[in-house]
Amino acid sequence: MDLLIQNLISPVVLAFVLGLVARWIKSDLEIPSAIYQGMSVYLLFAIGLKGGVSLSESTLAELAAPAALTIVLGVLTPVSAFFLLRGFGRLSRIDAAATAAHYGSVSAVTFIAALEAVRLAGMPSNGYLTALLAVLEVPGIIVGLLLARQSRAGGVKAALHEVITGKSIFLMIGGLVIGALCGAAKVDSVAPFFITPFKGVLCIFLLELGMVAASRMSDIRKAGWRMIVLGCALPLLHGAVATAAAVGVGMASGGAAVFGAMVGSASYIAAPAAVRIALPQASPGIYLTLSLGVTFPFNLCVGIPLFLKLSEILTTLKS
Amino acid sequence: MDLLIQNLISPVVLAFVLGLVARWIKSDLEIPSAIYQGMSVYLLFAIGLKGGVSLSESTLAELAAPAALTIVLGVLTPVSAFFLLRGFGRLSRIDAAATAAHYGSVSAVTFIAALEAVRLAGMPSNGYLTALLAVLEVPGIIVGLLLARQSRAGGVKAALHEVITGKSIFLMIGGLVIGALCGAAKVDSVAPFFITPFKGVLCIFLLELGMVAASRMSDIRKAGWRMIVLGCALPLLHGAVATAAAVGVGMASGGAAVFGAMVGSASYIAAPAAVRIALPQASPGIYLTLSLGVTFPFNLCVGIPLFLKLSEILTTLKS
Amino acid sequence: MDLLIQNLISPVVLAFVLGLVARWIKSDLEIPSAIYQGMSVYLLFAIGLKGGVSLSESTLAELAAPAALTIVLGVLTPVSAFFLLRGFGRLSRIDAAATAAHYGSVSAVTFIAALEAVRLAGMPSNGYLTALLAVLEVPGIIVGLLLARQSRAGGVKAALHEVITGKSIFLMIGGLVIGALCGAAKVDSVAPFFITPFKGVLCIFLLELGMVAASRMSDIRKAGWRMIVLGCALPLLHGAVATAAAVGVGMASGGAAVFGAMVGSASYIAAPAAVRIALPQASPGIYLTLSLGVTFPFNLCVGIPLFLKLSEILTTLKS
Amino acid sequence: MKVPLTLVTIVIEGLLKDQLIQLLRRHGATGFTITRTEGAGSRGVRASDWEGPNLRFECIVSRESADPILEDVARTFFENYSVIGWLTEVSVVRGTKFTSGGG
Amino acid sequence: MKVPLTLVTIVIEGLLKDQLIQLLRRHGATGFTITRTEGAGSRGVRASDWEGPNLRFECIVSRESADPILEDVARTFFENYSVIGWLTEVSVVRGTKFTSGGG
Amino acid sequence: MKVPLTLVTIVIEGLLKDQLIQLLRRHGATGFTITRTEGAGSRGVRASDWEGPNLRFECIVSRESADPILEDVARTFFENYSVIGWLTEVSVVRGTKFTSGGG
Ligand SMILES: Nc1ncnc2c1ncn2[C@@H]1O[C@H](COP(=O)(O)O)[C@@H](O)[C@H]1O
Ligand SMILES: Nc1ncnc2c1ncn2[C@@H]1O[C@H](COP(=O)(O)O)[C@@H](O)[C@H]1O
Ligand SMILES: Nc1ncnc2c1ncn2[C@@H]1O[C@H](COP(=O)(O)O)[C@@H](O)[C@H]1O
Ligand code: NA
Ligand code: NA
Ligand code: NA
Repeated sequence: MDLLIQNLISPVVLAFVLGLVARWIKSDLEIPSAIYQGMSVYLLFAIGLKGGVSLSESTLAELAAPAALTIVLGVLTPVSAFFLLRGFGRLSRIDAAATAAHYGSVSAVTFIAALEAVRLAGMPSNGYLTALLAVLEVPGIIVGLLLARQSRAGGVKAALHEVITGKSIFLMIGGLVIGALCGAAKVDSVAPFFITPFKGVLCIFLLELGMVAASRMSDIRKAGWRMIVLGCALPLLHGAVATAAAVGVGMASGGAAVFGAMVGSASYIAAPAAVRIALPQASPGIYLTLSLGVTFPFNLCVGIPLFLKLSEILTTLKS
Repeated sequence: MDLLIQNLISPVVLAFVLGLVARWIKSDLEIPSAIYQGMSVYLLFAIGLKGGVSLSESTLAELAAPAALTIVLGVLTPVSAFFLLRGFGRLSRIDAAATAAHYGSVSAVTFIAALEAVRLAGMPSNGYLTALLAVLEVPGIIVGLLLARQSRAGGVKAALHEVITGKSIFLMIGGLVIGALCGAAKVDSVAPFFITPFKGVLCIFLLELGMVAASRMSDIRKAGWRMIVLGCALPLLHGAVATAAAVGVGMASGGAAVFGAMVGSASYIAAPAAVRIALPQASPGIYLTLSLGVTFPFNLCVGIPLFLKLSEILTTLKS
Repeated sequence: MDLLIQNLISPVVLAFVLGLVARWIKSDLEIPSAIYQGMSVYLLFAIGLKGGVSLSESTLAELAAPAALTIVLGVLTPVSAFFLLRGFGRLSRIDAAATAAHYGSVSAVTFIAALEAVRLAGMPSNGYLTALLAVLEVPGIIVGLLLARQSRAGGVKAALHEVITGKSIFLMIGGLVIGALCGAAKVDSVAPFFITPFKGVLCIFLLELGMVAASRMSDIRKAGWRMIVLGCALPLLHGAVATAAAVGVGMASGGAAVFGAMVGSASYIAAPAAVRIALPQASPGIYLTLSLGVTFPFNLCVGIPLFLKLSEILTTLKS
Repeated sequence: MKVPLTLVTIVIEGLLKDQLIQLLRRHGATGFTITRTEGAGSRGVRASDWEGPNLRFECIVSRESADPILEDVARTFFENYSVIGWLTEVSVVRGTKFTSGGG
Repeated sequence: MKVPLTLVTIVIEGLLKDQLIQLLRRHGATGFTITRTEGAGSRGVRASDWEGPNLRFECIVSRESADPILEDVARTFFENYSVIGWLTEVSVVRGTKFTSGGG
Repeated sequence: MKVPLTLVTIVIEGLLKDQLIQLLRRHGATGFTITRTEGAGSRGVRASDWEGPNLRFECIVSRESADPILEDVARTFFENYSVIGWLTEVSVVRGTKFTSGGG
């Protein structure tokens, strides 16, 4: 409980709440779209850069098991999401597949919030996590689209192109490669721009995300209670399994928690773009509302502290 | 005199001058409007955040007298401004009231410039000043609008809504609450974005403000000499009274000077928006020219060093 | 060779390459134009500011010889470029003159990349270099336009106005004056915005520049091999002469290398704007492609390390 | 299949965004497109730059709704604010969207 | 010297930018002008803000090409995306630029 | 009360902003609205991105002034710059503002 409150009272989470409030009281606050796009470029590139540096400091032996686990979960989570959304959620095949693609992919902001929570809790983490983040972005989307089984002529191919050349993943992988090539010493010269102010930029980004999420939340009622239940259950299920598996393959307690939050999260940047191209018949009103309106705030407030606790317990049990 | 020059030769003031020069020599320099809006969001939120942290470190006892004084001056200054603008300034009731609302409210940039001057002069200040800044924004505008006695159906109510949900005050109060809740330790993680680079962002902001003020200054001649006299006399009057009162209630010498500059300043962000909604018949050519074209540069160059000197003298006399 | 690779593997150069790649694989990555303009304002002002501070720490005696050399080279380089572009390059008088104006002027980004390379190589530099950068911007453009001998009524005058009130030079000189007036102590308060994060902002700027250069490079084939040869030969010629002369007048080994890179570089910010106004008949397809598509990447990858080596050798010979 | 409709274009201070949206909705507009603009006119007075640039609204409506909208805009804003508006005859495919409110 | 032509205006989700450009090129458009816009309509569904705002395309074409373009846009995008388009009669000086593709 | 006027639309390189404003003023335009745009055309040459994006000018003028403005734009800019322009017939309420220059 204390951990939960400790997690909630942080500039980043409160900025998200401030964004929600802005919409609720109908403030005329607006972040110009050019600024929002600029911040996105900054955040994705910076995440990649940081991941690249830690990648350059990791050995292949260290990486093998976590990377394999990431790919396995990237393939399994959209499948489990799909069947739950079809069965319990009563969605059409198309909508279930589209939404499953989101749960198969990952939310970078959730990842960062988890990293920060782990840092504050003083738990040990793993440097290569950002590399896993980049790995996890792609397979979930592909599997999701395949589950739809039907898509526009060339749709899956177009979507694959969209995913890989799409700016989100392009920037993150670009940053990753640059960080890995340059290493810590050289990235140091750009750290005062990409590393130290990162969390502050994230605050403003979450302010905007809060405003967007508020509009999404007003659609929740339309989605029905089954959707809300799934929006909370899916991250719990995926996150708990992932945390346990991560402890199993020997990740540090903090690292396993971050891994859990990451696998439990749903994409709202890369996946929507790819899905909109490949499955235009699917309803954004469903998949965006679930991923941004339900799962993201749920993870931010409840999921992350739970995975921290879970990982702590499992790590103690294991040793 | 030395203090005056010391105050003028600073990156922030010179950036303002550079903006004036840009317009005078007809340079094609332009800050894109999205950047300007982004910087405003940043500055207002950062001011609030910093204020919130220092609020979290202040005791209620410490705050009571200064807060009461702020509200009293927030009600009195628009009244004195109104009668001087009506009498000496020969403005219509509507225009006098609209302009009075600006002098009742406050300019955040003047406030920050004063803080910086105090820091450079090595004078002791008070942490809770930013909280007072937020308090002082609102009452002056309301009193100003009431003085107009006539306004569109629902005008004052609409203006009140505009003031309170208006993005300027929303962001500052939002930052204040977040800062107060998180406290210094947690705000530290975002300090490299919101605190350390703050004055640099302010430079670019003042570059733009200089360009805007230059267009306003070209309207000064139309306003007539009576307006110019008032644009200098009002900040002197309000600022001197406020400085003296602040020393009286026991604020530190630097804090009292900042308080004086703040009360003496005229709003050009929150007030114009509210006035434009509630008193559309009032002429922006008058109130914007006075507040941004006369009073702002006057305070930046002359007012602030005077209040510093005054506060120094009064503090010595008192002790 | 090692120096060359050492130079290439840096966040700034790799960000440029990433921009090229983005266009080659047809990624939908885009930097909003408002962000690009905002970064330009930031970079030019920051360069000026830094230069101003070091100017305030230089003596006139120290400056005299380098400044005279700068002006001489600013007049000579467009002339040599003009005759080579006419003779070997077979350009029309107008196109040769327009392109010569670019080689007479200077690329601020090349300058900064050279500064960084010198810093990494641990070679001693000279503080006043940024002041020389500002000096070098103007004469080359004027000489280039005069070489065209024909231009629209009032064209040269309009171009002169454009160059001097143009935002690029206005911002850099504005920053220079502010930096010189304020000195190191006062600029310190804005250093966390203008100095420390500088190289990071440059990364994102080069990402965008890479995307622009990619479009230019696709025009290279049209330009023909003679153009490509000149796009590499001109910076080599100008840069080598300038490096030698700089060592001659007693600049530090690192400083002389930076000076060489600066004189060898071709403008793609200030010059194109002035040329487009004064010589609208000249083809941007030629001068932009050469300066941004050939000479800029050539200097970034090959020129700078060569000038470093050359300067090292010459300095050893001299002492 | 092509339907003749009217495009209402209104340039207005950013401050009045919400008020204008409400006005358009009252007249039954099914949607609108907003662009940030900069401009100069006979008055050129604006609250402050922080309120953002002028906005240019475009709204496709039926021929009959166009005049009342512009009249209403004129009545509500012309006296005190920087506002201008004009009508253009356009043709739209599948125009039912704009008259009956259907998707 | 003035030539009567048609202005095709299309408002579309930013995500579809490349697809629409290809469509216009296929119909022989010699150029187009794009503006960032914001809007509201009957659906208002968009992929995500990161894809950028809606885009407003303007394209001057010959009278005969206008209808097929709008028909093609309708066929390709109307069912699943937020798209609207309309035609305006305009006149252009030196209009050869837009019909023969010459500069 | 509605007055028939002409809307002149001109898309031009950002570099030429001041020159075009002067040209419009010379022809008696009482105001104009500017939008940042991006575009592609037959030439697509621009000074540099630092000069900002293309600009789209809209200017409401009397029927008689429209042709001379566009002719003048063509004469001044067409040969060497990326510029295009077109005219649309529009109607404006309280149109006196645009012809007599009154507020
Ligand atoms: N003749 C015109 N043509 C196009 N836009 C105009 C014209 N006059 C005014 N505007 C626009 O309307 C806004 C307000 O005009 P005004 O009320 O005359 O200051 C200006 O900022 C311009 O964006
Ligand atoms: N009646 C309208 N007039 C002008 N623009 C519209 C109209 N309806 C829709 N739009 C634009 O078209 C986009 C998509 O509309 P919709 O498909 O109805 O959601 C909106 O975001 C608006 O920018
Ligand atoms: N057919 C067209 N329709 C609309 N805008 C165009 C068209 N052709 C050119 N443009 C615009 O005019 C600018 C200059 O065109 P150009 O001179 O052909 O390169 C382009 O950047 C576009 O914004
Ligand atoms: Na996931
Ligand atoms: Na005040
Ligand atoms: Na040069």
